Amino acid sequence: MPTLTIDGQQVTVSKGATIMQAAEALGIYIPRYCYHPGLRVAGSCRMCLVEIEKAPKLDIACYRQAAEGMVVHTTTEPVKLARQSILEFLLSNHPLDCPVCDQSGECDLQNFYMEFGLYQSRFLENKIKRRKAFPIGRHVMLDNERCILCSRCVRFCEEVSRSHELGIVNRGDRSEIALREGSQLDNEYSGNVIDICPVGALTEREFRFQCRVWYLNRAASVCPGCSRGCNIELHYNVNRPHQSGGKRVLRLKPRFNAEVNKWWMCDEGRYGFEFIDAPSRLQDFEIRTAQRTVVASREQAVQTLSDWIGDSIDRHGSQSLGIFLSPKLSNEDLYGIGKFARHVGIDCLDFRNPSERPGYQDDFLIQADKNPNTRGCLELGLYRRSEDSGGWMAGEIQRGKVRVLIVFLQDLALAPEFQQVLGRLERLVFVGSNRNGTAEIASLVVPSATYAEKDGSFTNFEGRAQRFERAVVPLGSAVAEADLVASVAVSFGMQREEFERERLLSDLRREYPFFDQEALNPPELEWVYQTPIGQERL
Amino acid sequence: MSRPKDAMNRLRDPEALSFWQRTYVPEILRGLKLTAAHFFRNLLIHIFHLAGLWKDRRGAETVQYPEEVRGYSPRLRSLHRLTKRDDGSPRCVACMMCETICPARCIYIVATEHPDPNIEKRPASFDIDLGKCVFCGFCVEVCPEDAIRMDTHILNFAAYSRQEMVWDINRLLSNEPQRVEGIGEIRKVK
Amino acid sequence: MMEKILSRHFFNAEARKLSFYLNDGGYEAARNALTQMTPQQVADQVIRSNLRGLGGAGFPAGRKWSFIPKDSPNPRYLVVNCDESEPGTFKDRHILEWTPHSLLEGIIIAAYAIGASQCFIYTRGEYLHYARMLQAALDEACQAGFFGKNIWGTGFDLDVLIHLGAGAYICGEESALLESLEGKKGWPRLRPPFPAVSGLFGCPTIINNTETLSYIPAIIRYGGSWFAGLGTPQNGGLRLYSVSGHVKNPGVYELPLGTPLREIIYTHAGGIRQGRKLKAVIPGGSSTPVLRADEIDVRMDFDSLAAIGSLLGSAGIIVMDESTCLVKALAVLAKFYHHESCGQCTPCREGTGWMARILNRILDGQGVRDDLENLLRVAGNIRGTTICALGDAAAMPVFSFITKFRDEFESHVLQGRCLASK
Amino acid sequence: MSLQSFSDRLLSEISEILARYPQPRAALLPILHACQRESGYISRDTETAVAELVGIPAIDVRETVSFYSLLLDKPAGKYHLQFCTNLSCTLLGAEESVAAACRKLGVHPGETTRDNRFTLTTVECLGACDLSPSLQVNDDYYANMSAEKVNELLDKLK
Repeated sequence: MPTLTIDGQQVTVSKGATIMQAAEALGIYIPRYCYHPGLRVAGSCRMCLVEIEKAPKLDIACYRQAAEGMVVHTTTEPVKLARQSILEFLLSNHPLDCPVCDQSGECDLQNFYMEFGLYQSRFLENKIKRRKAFPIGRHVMLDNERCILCSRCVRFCEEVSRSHELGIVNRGDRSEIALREGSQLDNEYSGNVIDICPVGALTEREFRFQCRVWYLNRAASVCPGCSRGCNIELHYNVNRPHQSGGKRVLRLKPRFNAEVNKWWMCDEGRYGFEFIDAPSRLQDFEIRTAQRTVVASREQAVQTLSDWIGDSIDRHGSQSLGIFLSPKLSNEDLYGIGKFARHVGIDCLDFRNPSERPGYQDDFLIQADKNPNTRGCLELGLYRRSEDSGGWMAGEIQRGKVRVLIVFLQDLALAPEFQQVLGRLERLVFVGSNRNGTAEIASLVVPSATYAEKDGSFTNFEGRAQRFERAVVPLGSAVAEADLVASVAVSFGMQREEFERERLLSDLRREYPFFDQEALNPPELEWVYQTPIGQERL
Repeated sequence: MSRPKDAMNRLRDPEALSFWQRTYVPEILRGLKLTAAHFFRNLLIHIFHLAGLWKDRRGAETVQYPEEVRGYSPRLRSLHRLTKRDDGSPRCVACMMCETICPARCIYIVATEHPDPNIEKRPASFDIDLGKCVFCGFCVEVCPEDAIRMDTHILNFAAYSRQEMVWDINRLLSNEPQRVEGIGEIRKVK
Repeated sequence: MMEKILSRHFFNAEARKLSFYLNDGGYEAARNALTQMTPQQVADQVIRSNLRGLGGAGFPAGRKWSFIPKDSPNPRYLVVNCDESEPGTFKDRHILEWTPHSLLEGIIIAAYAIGASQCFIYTRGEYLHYARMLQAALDEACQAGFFGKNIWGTGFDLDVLIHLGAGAYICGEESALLESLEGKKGWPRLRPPFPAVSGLFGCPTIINNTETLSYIPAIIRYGGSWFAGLGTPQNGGLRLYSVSGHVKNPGVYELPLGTPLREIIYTHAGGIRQGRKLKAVIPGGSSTPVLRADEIDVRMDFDSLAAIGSLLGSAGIIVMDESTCLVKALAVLAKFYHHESCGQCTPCREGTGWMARILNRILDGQGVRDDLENLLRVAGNIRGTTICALGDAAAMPVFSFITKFRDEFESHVLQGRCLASK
Repeated sequence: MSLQSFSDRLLSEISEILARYPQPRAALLPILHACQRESGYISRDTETAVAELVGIPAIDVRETVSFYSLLLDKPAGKYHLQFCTNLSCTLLGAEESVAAACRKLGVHPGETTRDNRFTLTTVECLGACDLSPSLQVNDDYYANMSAEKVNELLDKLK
C-alpha cells in the first residue's frame, strides 16, 4: 500500500497501482491518448509524461507504478513542455480537418491542444498524405491521416472483442492502421472502437454528418436491447432539427458501469434506437370501428377506454378483462398497471409472448433475452405461474372468458396461438410506441412513449434495477403507459398522485423489497471515454 | 493611464470662450451664410437646368436614391454570398461554424457526403433567413474555408413574404462580389 | 603477454575451422568452467575482468548476469545480440567470419553461468552469408559434442539456434530484439520488467553482445584480473574498434580500452587518405556525439569519452575529412533514423521524420532562419521522452553536429553555401 | 487459397523450423524467410497461410511482414541490388555508384527493371563500412564500389 504525493497531495493506493490511477483517485487529470483503463497499457503516446522527483527523466504515468514516498508533479514546466511537444509531434502530420471531422467537439487532440498546446505551428514541411474516409466495416469509417497511432482500437480488437481485425502495419511515420486482407471490421462490438478513438480516425457511418456534436444533448439511460441492461447515454439533437432530418435521437454511447458493461456496449444495442424516430411511430389515438378509423383526442380515448373497462366489468365481471404486458415496459409502468389491475380485480395478466424465441448470445455482454425488463416482470409477478408461457391467454379468449384485451407493445398477431382468436374479442386495445400487426386490428390504439421519452427503470437479468432518464418529449400525442393508466384509474376511484413517477418508485420499493436497491439511485452522467462536450457555451 | 483622465478633465473644463464666441452672433451668421449659399446656388442651378443650361452640374447636394447611389466601403456588410471552387461548386464544407456562431440563428445547413474524400463534406442545403439576419458578419469571420462573404453590396433584397426572405444555396452561390471603386462617390444606377 | 585475442587470426580462413581452434587451446576454458568451476565462480571472474557490454550501453557483463531471479521456475535463456546495425560498426561480422568458435565457446560458458540450456543467436538478416559460416562452425562443435545433451558428462545441456532478423535496426535494441525473436514486429517493450526478470517468452533472459561473449573464453582461461589489466581502470581489457570513413586502412582493430583516438586513426588506420585534413570523428557508432578534429586526443574508453560529452557506444569510429559536408552527413544520419524508427511512440515516430525533412530542405537550399533552432528544439523534445534509446540516438547527432559545426550549418541555411572544401 | 500451394519441400522445411522453437510464433521470421526464398516475395495469400500454420491472426503476420525491410511484399528482380547509402558509404561516394546503376538500368531507386532482372534499392547500413561503399546483391556483398565497378558488375550479371 504505497503512499505517494502528487502535486502536493498525499494518496495511498493499492500495490501495483500506477501513477495515473493514483492521480485519478485524487481527481487530478493527466492527459492521455493511448491509455484506456479497459485496455492493456501501451505507453506509446507519451502524453502522460510526469515529473518524478529523483528520477533522471520524465516518466509515463500510465505505466510507472506508484512507490512509497514517490513525489510526482504533473504541472511543472518540464511536464508542460513535454505535453506541448507531444501535441506538436502529433499534429505535425495530422490534417487540419476539424471543419469536416465528425469528432471535432469531442476530440482529445483538439481539447488537449486548447488546454496544453503551443498555439504556434513551427512545422513547415509537407504533411504525409494517406488514405482518407473509407469504410472498414458496417459501422466504422477510417481516416488514416487523422490517426495518431494510439493503438486503442487495435488493442480493443485483440483483448475485448478478440476478433483481431486491426493491426499497425509498416514502421516509423509510415505506420498506419490496417485490416487483414479482404476483411472487415464487423465484430459484434465494432462500434466501441469509435468511442475509444481519441481523434477522428474512426468515426461512425450512421452518425456521419448527422449533427455537430456540440448541438447534442445527453441523457443517462439503459440500453433496452437485451436483458444485460448496458448503461448508455442517449445523444439527441433538438437544437438544430434540420441537420439530422428531424431525427432526434442520433446515437447511443456506452456509459461506464464497472459491474454491468464496463466501457462497452454491443453494436446490436448501439444501433437499435432507430424505432424512436421511425416512421412507424404511433402519434395519435385511434378509435377503429368496422367502417373507419378516427383520430381521437387523449380525453376521448381515455374516456372510451374507461367506458369499455367499466362496461365489461359491469356486464361480465373483472375476469372478462385481460392485460398482455411487455417485458419492454419499465418497472414503474408495470407496477402502475399492476396496481390498477389489482384495484379493479383483473388477474388475467401475462407478459410472455409465445412467439418470441431466444436470440443470439455470447459470453461477454449480449444476452439471448432481447427484453430489458423480463426480470422486473417476473419479480412483480405479472404472469400466471401455473402456465409456462403467455399462450394460455389465447385459450381464455377462445373460451370466451376474456372479452376485452389490452395489449402493451407486443405484437400478438404474430403468435399463432393468438392469430385465430384475436377476432373473437369484443374489444382489443393496443398501447404501443410503434405500429405493428396488433395495432392494425385494435379497436383502440394508444400511442405510448419510448424509453427515451420517459423516466423509469429496467431490471437486468442479474436482478440489478437501473434507472434511465428522459431525453426527449414523447412524439405526437404519445403518453407514458403509467400516465395512461393513471388517467383511466381516476374513473375507477383511484388518485392520480398514486401514479406519479417518484411515488410509483417509492411504493414499488416499499411493496417489493427486491427493488430496494442502491442501483436505483438517480443515475449520474459519467464521462469516462471522452472529455465533456462544451455544451454550456451554447 | 493618464490619457482617459486627461480627456475627462478637458470635458469638464472646456477652454474659456472669448467675448465674440459668447455672443454667438458670428456663428449664427456663418450658419445662415451656408444655408443661404446652398439655397441660392440650388435656385440658380435649377433655373438654369430648366433653361437647358449647366446640365453637367448637380442641382442639389442630396443623393437621389434609388436612381443614384454612393460607392460603398469595402467593409460594408451587405447580402451574403457563397464562394465557389474552380469547378463552380461551393467552397463550403458544412462545418456549421457559421450556424453555430450566428446570434440570430438564421443559418440552416444540412451536410452531406462529398464524392472526393479529400473534401469529404459539402452542404446539401444552405439557407439564410434574411428576415432574421442581423448582419453582424460573424459568419464571415468564423468561416475556416472563406466560403461565405458579405461583399455583394446588395442591400435591396426586400421581399413580399417571409418565405422569399430565405435565400437558398443556389441564390447565395449566384451572388457575385462587387468591385469597390470610388468610395462615397455618387453614381447613377442604370 | 598476448596483445590480441579475437583478431589474432582475422583473415585466416583456416582459423574458422574447429581443428584450428582446438589446436589453439579452444574450448579448454569452457571445459574448465563446466567441469571445475561453479556458475558463481565463472560470474566472479567476469566481474573481476571489468568487461563491460560492448553493444553500446557499456553495462558490466558480470553484474547483468546477477539480475536473473534465483527462484524463477521458468527456463532461462541466453540471447546473443549479433544484430550489429549501428552504422559504422562491423566488428561482429568479423567475429562471425573469422573466429566463430570464440563466440560459441563464450556462449557455453555464459549459458553455464546463468543456467540457461537454450541460446538464441540473433543475427541481422543481411548477414545470411556470415550466419551460414557460424552455422557451419556450430555444426562442427555439435559434432564434437560441445553442444547438445550432457556436455562433457557434466549433465549440462545447451542448444543453440541461429535466428536471422529481417532488416530492422531497432531489433538491436534488446527488448525489440526479444519481440522480433518471438515473431513479432520489433517494437521495444516498456520497462520494467527488465529481460533478466521477464524476457523471451516471459522467462528470465540474458542478452549479451557478440563481442562481449567472444571475450569470455579468454577471461576464463587467463583470469579476470589479467583481462582487466589490459585496459584502463574500470574499463577492462581489449575491444574491437571498427574504423571507417576517410581513413587509409578502414577495418577492425583490436586494442586495449583507453587507446587514444588519435593513435587509432593515425597509427593503426593509417591516417586520412589523400593527405587531407581531419574534420570530424564519430567515435562510437552513428548515434554517439561527434568530435571535432581538436578533440581526438581523448582515450577511447567509456569514462573518458563520457567526460567530453560523447560516448564509446559500439566503438564504430567514422572519420570525416575536410571534404565532408557536415549538413549532408547529418542529413544522411537523420534519414537513417527516420527510416529505422519503429513508429511505436510519438516523439521518435514524428520527430525523426521532421528532422530529416528539415535537413533535406536545408540541403536543397530551402532552409529558413529558424531551421537550426527548430532542429535543436525537435531533437530536444525527442530526447528523454521515448520508450527506447533510438529517440536519444536520433537526437544526439543533431545536437552535436549543430553545436560543434554551427558555422557550416548557418552558411547552408543563410547563404546556401557549403563550407566543405572539395 | 492456403497451404495447398506450398511445395512439399517448403512444408517440410517449415515443420523442421517449427520443431526447433519453443513457441510456434517465434518461428515466424524463419518461416517467412523460407517462403521468400521459395517465391521471391511474400504474397498476401502466403501471409494468410503462414498465419494458419503458426496459429496467429493473419493481421499479425501482415504487421510483421510490413515491418521488416528484408521481407518483400512484392516480387523483386532476379538480382536485388542493395546499395548502402549510410554515412561511411556516402562519405566514400556511394551516391555516385547508385547514380551509375540508375543510369545504366534506367530505373530509380526502389524500382525494378522492365525485364525483371534487376531491382535497385538504397538501404541503410549493411554492417560493412570497412568495405565502403558496399553493395549487396541478393545475399552477396560487394566491396568498395565505384561508378566503374558498378558498370562492370552489371555487365557481368546480365
